[in-house]
Amino acid sequence: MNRDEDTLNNNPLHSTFKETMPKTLTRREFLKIAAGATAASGLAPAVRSIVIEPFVQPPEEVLPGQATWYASTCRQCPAGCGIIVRTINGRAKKIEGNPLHPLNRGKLCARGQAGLQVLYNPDRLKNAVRQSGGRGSRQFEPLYWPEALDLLSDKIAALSNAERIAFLGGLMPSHIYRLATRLFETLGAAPPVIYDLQSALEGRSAASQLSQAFFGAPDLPVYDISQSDVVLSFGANLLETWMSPVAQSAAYGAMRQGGMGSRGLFVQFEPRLSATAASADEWIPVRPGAEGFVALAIGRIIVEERLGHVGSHRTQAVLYQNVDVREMAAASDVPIETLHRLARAFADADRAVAIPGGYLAGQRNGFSSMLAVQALNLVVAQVGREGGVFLSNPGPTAALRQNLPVNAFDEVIDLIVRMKAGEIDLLLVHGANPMYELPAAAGFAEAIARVPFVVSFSPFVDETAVWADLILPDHTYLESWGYQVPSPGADRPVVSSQQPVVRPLYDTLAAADVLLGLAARLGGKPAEALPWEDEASYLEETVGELHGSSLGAYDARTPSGFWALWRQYGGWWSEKKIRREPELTEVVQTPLPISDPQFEGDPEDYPFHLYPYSSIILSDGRGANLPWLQEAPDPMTTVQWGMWVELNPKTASALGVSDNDIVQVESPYGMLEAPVVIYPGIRPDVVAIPVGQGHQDYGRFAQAVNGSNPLVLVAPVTDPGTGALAWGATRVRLKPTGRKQILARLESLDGNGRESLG
Amino acid sequence: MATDANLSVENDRRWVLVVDLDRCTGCQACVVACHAENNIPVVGEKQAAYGRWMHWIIIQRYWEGEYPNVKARFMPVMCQQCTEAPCEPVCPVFATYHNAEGLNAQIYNRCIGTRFCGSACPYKARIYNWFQPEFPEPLTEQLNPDVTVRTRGIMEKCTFCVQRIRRAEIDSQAEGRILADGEIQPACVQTCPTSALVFGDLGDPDSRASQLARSHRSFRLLLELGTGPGVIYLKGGETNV
Amino acid sequence: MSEPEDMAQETRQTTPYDERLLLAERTDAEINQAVLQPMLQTGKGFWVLVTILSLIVAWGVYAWSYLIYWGIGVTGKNRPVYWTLFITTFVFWVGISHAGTMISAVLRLLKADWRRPITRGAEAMTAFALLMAGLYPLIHLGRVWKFYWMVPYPNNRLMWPNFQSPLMWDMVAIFTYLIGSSLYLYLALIPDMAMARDHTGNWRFKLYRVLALGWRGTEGEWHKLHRALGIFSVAIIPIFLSVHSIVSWDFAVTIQPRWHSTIFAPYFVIGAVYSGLSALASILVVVRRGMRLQEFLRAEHFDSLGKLVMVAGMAWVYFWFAGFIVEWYGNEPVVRELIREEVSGHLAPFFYLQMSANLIPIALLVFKRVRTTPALLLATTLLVNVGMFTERALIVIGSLQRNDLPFNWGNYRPTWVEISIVAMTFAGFALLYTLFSRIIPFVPVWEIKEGRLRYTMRRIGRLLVPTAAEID
Amino acid sequence: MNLRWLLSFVILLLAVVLSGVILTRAQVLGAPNQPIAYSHRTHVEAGVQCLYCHTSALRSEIAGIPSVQKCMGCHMVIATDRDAIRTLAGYWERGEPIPWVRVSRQPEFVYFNHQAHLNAGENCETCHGDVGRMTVTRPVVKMDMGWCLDCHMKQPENKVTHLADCLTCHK
Repeated sequence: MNRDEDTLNNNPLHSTFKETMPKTLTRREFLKIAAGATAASGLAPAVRSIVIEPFVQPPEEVLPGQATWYASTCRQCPAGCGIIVRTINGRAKKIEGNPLHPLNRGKLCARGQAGLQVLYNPDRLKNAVRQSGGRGSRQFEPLYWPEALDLLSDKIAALSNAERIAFLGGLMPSHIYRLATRLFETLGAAPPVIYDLQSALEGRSAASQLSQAFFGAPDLPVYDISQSDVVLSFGANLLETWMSPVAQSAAYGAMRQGGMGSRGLFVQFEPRLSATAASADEWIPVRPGAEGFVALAIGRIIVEERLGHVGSHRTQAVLYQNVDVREMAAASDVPIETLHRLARAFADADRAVAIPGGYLAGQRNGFSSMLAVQALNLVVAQVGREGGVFLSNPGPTAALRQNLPVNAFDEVIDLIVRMKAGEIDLLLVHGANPMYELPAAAGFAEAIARVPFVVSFSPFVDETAVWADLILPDHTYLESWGYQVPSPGADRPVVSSQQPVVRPLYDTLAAADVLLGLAARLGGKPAEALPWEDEASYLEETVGELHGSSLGAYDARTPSGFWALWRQYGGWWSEKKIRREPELTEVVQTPLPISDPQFEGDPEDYPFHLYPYSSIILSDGRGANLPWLQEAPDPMTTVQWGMWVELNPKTASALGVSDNDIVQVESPYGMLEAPVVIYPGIRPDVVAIPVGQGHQDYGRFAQAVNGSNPLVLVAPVTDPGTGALAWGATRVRLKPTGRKQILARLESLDGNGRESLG
Repeated sequence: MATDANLSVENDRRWVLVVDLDRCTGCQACVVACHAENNIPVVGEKQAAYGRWMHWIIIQRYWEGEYPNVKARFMPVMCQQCTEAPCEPVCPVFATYHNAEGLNAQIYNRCIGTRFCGSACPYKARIYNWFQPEFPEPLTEQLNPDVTVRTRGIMEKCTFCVQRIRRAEIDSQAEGRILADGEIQPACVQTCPTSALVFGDLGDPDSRASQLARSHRSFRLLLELGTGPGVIYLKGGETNV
Repeated sequence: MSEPEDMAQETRQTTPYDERLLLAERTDAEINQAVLQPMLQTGKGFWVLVTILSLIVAWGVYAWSYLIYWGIGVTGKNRPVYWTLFITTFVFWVGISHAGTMISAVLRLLKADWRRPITRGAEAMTAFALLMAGLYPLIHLGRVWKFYWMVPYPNNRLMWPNFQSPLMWDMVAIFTYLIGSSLYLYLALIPDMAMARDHTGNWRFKLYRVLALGWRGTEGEWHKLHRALGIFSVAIIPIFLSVHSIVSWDFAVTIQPRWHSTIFAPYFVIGAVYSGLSALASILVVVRRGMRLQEFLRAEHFDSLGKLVMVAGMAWVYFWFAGFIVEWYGNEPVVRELIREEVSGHLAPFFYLQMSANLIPIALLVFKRVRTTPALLLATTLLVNVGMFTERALIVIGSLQRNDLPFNWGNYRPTWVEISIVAMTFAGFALLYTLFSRIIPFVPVWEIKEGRLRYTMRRIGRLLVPTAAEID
Repeated sequence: MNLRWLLSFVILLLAVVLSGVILTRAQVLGAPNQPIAYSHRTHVEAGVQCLYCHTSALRSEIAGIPSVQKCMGCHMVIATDRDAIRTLAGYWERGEPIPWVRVSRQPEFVYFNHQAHLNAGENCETCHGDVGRMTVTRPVVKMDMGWCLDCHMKQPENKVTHLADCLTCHK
């Protein structure tokens, strides 16, 4: 669509815009004009000429000078909040939450606000490229898209058997996952493996296995924090990056000062005082891996002393059969009086909820701890009640219900083993950066070297794309189509829609169109399975099934009218609240398992627990190439552009280090160096390192940071209960190096955290 | 009081921002939203380490107590739009002054960069362009045309998103109606996930901001200095369970 | 005769009166030549000195253009330390400029005869110090090409500078003081220009003829000159007091801790006098040696000047203590933090340097030997100025590092740009002074002769006795 | 330095200053040359209203320039023989926007809103001069701060505080 630059003069980038206009001025014309101009200007005063180019055919929704807002979905993390984007003259200016969207009601987090820098990032790939100087050479030569697609379809056709192709994806948009699964089914290959660091750190696969065990459905639970009076959160940093932070933050705000005068109690159990614990009323520093014991103790106390008003707990007594409160208190390093006080508060509250968090899933005994915490909700009968636990609403129609499952870490290990064994000829990677996100000890680097042909869909040259032969850059999320059923969901069935808010900046191609193109080129069964000629028509058909449903907040007479409203509203949701009460399975009758946490590395020479946490700014490292996020300070340490090791003041003085001293952190699997941050809110035996920095590739902003990736230290062990990566189960030792590195902090160290001097 | 017929701005309108510290979780959404809305440049690690970062709103984190009963608290601090602003009389060229609606205006193309206002401000909420800000190539497409892109040598600060206030006032006057409470939302207020920030007119007693200002939890930062700050903080509540 | 002996030899056997006898034997013509000769011949040393100084100035100008091109960020300023070395040196130079008025105006009114050979040197120091100080309001501007908005020129945008701002008072005060002191310098120069006009040739003759404004030394001219100097001496005193008070109000009007105090105006003025007189003493010692003016600048002058510096020093200590005790005793949290920072924190070395460099000279200047031995006097007075520079640095940079919110504290590291620009102004001052001494006679000849008339020798019997006459 | 030299120096100086002033005024008020010789006069005489082409003046801050489609709306039939119309048709076939040259321009830090001015009862002639009678459009007045302020200060008393507030026009 053409653009009216009438407001261009008051926009500083007037000159930049002119290049993209396809106007070629041949050299001779230029000379003619220049000669004429100099002659003319000699006589008449040369009036400084600013050109205004009107539309040729003005689009009807654009009023020159006023902004046009387009609704879409935020893709900065898997939560899937609805956004509206302000565009002027075809340029995206500001992202805001979609006020109508039931999940985030017009609100947005820091990463969502920084989405524009993904679209306009200076380090984006401009077209399909092939790595000309061999893998890792970082020399790329551009390719035409038809040529690239032919190359890939020939590779697929040339496969000896279908098992030799693999698709490793991150938490990608649902519609690409559906197309990919359908394509791979028709090829006879295994379905895509979905795994990324964000889902590992928030324990997404463990949480869905927990729901399967408790409620018989793999959908993620939704914790109704806004209505509850007492919230016990075990390791869930729900106000930072865990599951759906914006919806949970809005609920937290309502719980605190929502109204009706009641102000909820919020207690956080974790070894490190995170930004969530900072907003909590109490932070209980539990020994790593022992959160489950605290839950068991509290449950036992409630059942034993018949606390609360829920009547007799005889039915749940069997759960806590072999639980000894004193032993549990000792194991978890939490005083018994605190356990009794919290149990009484939890039981007496009208509406209370206990939340099993991501950190629990990061331990070897993760599943048993999560079962114990979820059992607390049973004890106070809060499952399916206001202020308690609900289940996410699945997609309203069959096509939309096929939400992408998150594979556990052991399935990724199986894929790595097959790659090392040379059973994979073609690897496709979309929306994930395994070279950076998997523990180094998992051996993905050697595995990828053995795969003859690797294709990456990343719009940026990240660590994995550098080891790919062919990069088919996908549109960034503000330029592409799609839909997503948010999970954990909102208080009603929701499907967020996604539409391009600006014309694609470069010659990139949507991943869905690549898959459709491949299917067309391969012909036969794949072509029938994916008959659509482009992504938009595929989406229009999938979404069309929603047309005419009685629940919807809006409806249209014709399918194309519905398609237009679907894009304007930014999705489809039911008018009234429809909450899904979970039904309990029989797991309730068996005694809860009690298993001690094991850690890699014996305690003598590795005395500290490593706690790699996902920072609110960079989440799992995907935000590292956005300058706004790199410069936004970390809430707890106020460090910008940095990576650090957090030590308890006593541990630091024992080691003889203080702020900004570089210390060497070593685990049985790896070693890194980082400056120290003295952190009063962490257990003396725990060392915390934020995830997200230490990129060798991924653009100038990510590489500018002098930091390293803590996953170098993490042991590739899993929790036997769920197969998830036990990223919290590694022990490390520290050695001061005597060198210093000044971290860019917002606060002044001389002020040492005081609010005032009064 | 904002009910006079001739819709002029003569009434004693006083824009204020209410910050509920009980709701603030320190998530930095307001910091990034402010960067996006007001064309604030990024300065890189070396300059940020030397105290030359350019955030108009910062979340100050305070530690209290010793491990294990240690507590951390957040406090978002931005320009307080003081009624008795110490920065206004000291500017030699009238680049900053107090306008009729209670905003402490900072006129970017009038400022000559003496930085006297920065030294005089007790909240240190004024930010200086030490170098020429650069926006690597396609990032310039994101610049908001309603806000000047500042050059080097100019002082800048939170303006309560005056471009949004101005546009809403013109639109409401054009439609012949009175500005509704909550119609104007600066970028930080709009995006705050826990709704800790509320923007409103203190002159209108039934606006949400005025009601919150009357709460027993309200206090003002460094009130004892007599600057008359226009940002009203609400103390974190004590739990009643 | 080499310099240290002659001064000492003079003091040993002759009484103060005999010193005047020595000069008494000189005829007027000889005095004229004694003043003009050092001005006319410019030895190799002079040209070496001029080249070195102009190299430093050139380097400073390069640093300044580097600063204008890249922005204030090349200096060490940051948030919250917005004002650093430039404003400190600005206050220092305005301080130095106060000695001129002190000597020529105040002592003229007090009829202290020992000021006679010093007045022109002092007034020149005022003018040049003010020129250097005047550069800083431009150097520290973020957008120096828009400085003209501080000038109240009529424009159709109805935009005037803001006269509530102390920076505007600064601008007005410094311009008035610059104009006032250069006029004062010029007035006292006219007779000497006439004398120089009559004794020099070619280009100097043309220059002095214009500068002498046709002075012929008639009775009417002398009468008008004396009346003009009288009026000027009285008129410049309030300017002298107001300039440094206004410079102190740059800091006192804010509510920044340790700036916001009422003692600042007198404290800065006394500090200016103390620092200015010491600078004058140092310069006179150097110029006396460089231009061999031993005959005119004798021990008695340095003795009296040394006493005046000591008195000014004591007054400074009193005002400093008055400010410090109130702040320390008041025990306001931020001020207590700043004082603790100064006494035992990272500002301690500067604080103890400031205190020692300001107190030790006062003790030393009690001894006549120190006051009259050029080398010792030079060392003491330079030490005073080092102390006063650190004192101003502590006030400006030290206080800005702390404020009411500990989250916003900061610290400061100077960069080469700031140091080169400060060096430029010092070298610029020295350069102007050296060129001045080769164009304008350093010692005011007519005042010396007027002084001599007052002590004509009368013979009473066999005794030669000097008689004092009431001239003005 | 006799008198003759002095006098000639002064005259030369005066000449330079005067030509400088005239040149700048001319430069500001000069008529930029447009890609198509468009005449407002013929269109206004044919009865076309300002808002027909500059549609968004009432609803947005910028007045807007007519799209090529709007021009072709009439000139598909009317006066298709003129060479100006032929160049217009050329642009239309090539689907290229016409590179009009801006006549009255504000610096980048100024926020000017047509909607507010039209609502306040001003019409186009107040600032742009009688464009209806111009064959070659040219600015009639140097629209700088002094000129705008002069008009703002003459508004009714209750509006002046807002209109004289810097934030009204400075971004």
